[in-house]
Amino acid sequence: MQSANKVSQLQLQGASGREVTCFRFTGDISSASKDAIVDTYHSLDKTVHKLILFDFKGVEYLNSSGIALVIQVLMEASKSGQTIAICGLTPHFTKVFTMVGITKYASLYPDELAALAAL
Amino acid sequence: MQSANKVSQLQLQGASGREVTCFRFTGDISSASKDAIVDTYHSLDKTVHKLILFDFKGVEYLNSSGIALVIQVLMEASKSGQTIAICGLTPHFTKVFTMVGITKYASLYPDELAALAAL
Amino acid sequence: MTVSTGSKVEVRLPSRLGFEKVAMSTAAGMAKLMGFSEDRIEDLKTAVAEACINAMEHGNQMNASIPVSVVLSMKPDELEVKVMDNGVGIDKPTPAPDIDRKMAGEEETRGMGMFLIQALVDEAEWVSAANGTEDQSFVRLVIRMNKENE
Amino acid sequence: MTVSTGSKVEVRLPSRLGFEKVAMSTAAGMAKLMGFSEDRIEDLKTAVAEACINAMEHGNQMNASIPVSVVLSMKPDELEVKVMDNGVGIDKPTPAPDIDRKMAGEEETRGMGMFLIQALVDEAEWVSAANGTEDQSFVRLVIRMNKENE
Ligand SMILES: Nc1ncnc2c1ncn2[C@@H]1O[C@H](COP(=O)(O)OP(=O)(O)O)[C@@H](O)[C@H]1O
Ligand SMILES: Nc1ncnc2c1ncn2[C@@H]1O[C@H](COP(=O)(O)OP(=O)(O)O)[C@@H](O)[C@H]1O
Repeated sequence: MQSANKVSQLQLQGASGREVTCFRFTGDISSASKDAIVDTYHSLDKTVHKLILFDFKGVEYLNSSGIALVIQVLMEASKSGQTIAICGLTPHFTKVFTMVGITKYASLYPDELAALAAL
Repeated sequence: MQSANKVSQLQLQGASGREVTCFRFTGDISSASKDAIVDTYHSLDKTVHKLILFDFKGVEYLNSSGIALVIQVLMEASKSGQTIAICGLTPHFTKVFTMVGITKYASLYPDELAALAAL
Repeated sequence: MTVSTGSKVEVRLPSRLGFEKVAMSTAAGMAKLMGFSEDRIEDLKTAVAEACINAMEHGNQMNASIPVSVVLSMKPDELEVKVMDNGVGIDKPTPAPDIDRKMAGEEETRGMGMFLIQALVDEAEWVSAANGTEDQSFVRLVIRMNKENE
Repeated sequence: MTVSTGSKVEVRLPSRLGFEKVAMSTAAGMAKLMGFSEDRIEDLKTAVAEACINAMEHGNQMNASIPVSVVLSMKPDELEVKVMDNGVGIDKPTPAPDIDRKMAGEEETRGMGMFLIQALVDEAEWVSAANGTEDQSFVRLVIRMNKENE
């Protein structure tokens, strides 16, 4: 009863000229999203994809189990010297991500354009 | 527990040059909306206001008791030679108004602009 | 009961106008969980609201302390909704509303709830407690997946 | 019971992940009926979802046939929500999540539900059936009108 995620991956370029690997998520981000979040991240070559943007604009429902998966990726990315940025959160989930402290380890941007302008 | 209506009245002009008295409704249109629908209509001078537009764009909830009040106004208006037009219904309520046959006695338009262009 | 309890949601509301909107939200949430389209969900919401209002008004006589119970059962490819009240149910079938008669003042302007329910869902059935086999009177609605309005 | 039954809604869900979204819809519908702002409703939805997931997982051990019961009581200027399960309740208070410890792998990445509930509502209280005075374990949440997040 948890809706499946569709994830699309695209290569973008930040204002600094750096390559940004962007994942656009849809559906629910919950305990059932290990494939979408963690496996998708694992599918990347860590030596190539150094800057990763998670876009949650298409996500309708997000819970703490889903946020735990995001933290797991942040943890692994930090170990491999990758940077994760996050965009597309509603004001409510921007508050929630801030409350749990994710903003210490990932920058939040309103949308992809704002993220690319800063990256 | 039924939310109160706010109704604003404005004088507009149709493409034909005729005066159109427009009522914009907000809140719920239900059995509690007699004031909003029927009393508002009664407040008009029947000899002056010949063309009336009900705009339901700001309405979040509409039920059959509310539709009954609209039919009551249609009935009275038809007796006094007034024309009622309706706009701002969602596709769902456009279907519902059509199902109950209101379209035989009032034209439905997507929004105020479309209504004014036709009136 | 043929439905597994693992796919049933029940919501109980006071018989107080306005609370039908809470049942609409619950029904919409359930239909969304099942993957119904937005327009089918709108149909369901209106049908559930009208059924709850009837249960409050005609079934429970607007006694706020008598609850209206709405049982939503998720089945393969369909959602069944039972709206139950403590009244005796419907005595005789109500004629479909006739807009011309309403406009001519020959018929009450109200009286469109049951018609809308039937028009908006795929199945609608009224069962009366007065007939003796059921504890409560209820209307049973069904909406099906991949099926447009009949 | 101090709340009149005329302002209480109860919804029962199977202990099956995903159904917490139905409770979110019901709670949102009730809060909207009371006139809560959109952002307060978002806070409530997340708190109710987390409470339902905990009730399903830790309380009812994911046994789909055991329902989670959510009772929403409309009071003057506040909405109280009790989320009940058949478990023994919470044995010891859980420490607030520490993102640095999580990032260092010293703490599980999960374990943020109770923290979020407390952070998002105006009151949150966990009552255990194990203590003997209650039939069921529950968490009791309160959100108040005209009151921003604490
Ligand atoms: N739950 C119910 N219990 C008893 N009678 C009902 C119930 N629902 C509908 N009815 C009967 O059917 C009639 C038609 O209902 P409806 O079409 O919804 O119109 P309205 O409620 O506006 O009269 C009602 O007036 C009532 O006599
Ligand atoms: N309804 C409940 N019944 C029993 N224990 C609970 C309940 N809710 C929470 N707990 C306990 O509190 C702990 C923390 O819960 P929470 O902060 O939501 O994180 P998580 O559920 O991810 O572990 C749970 O691991 C569990 O031991």
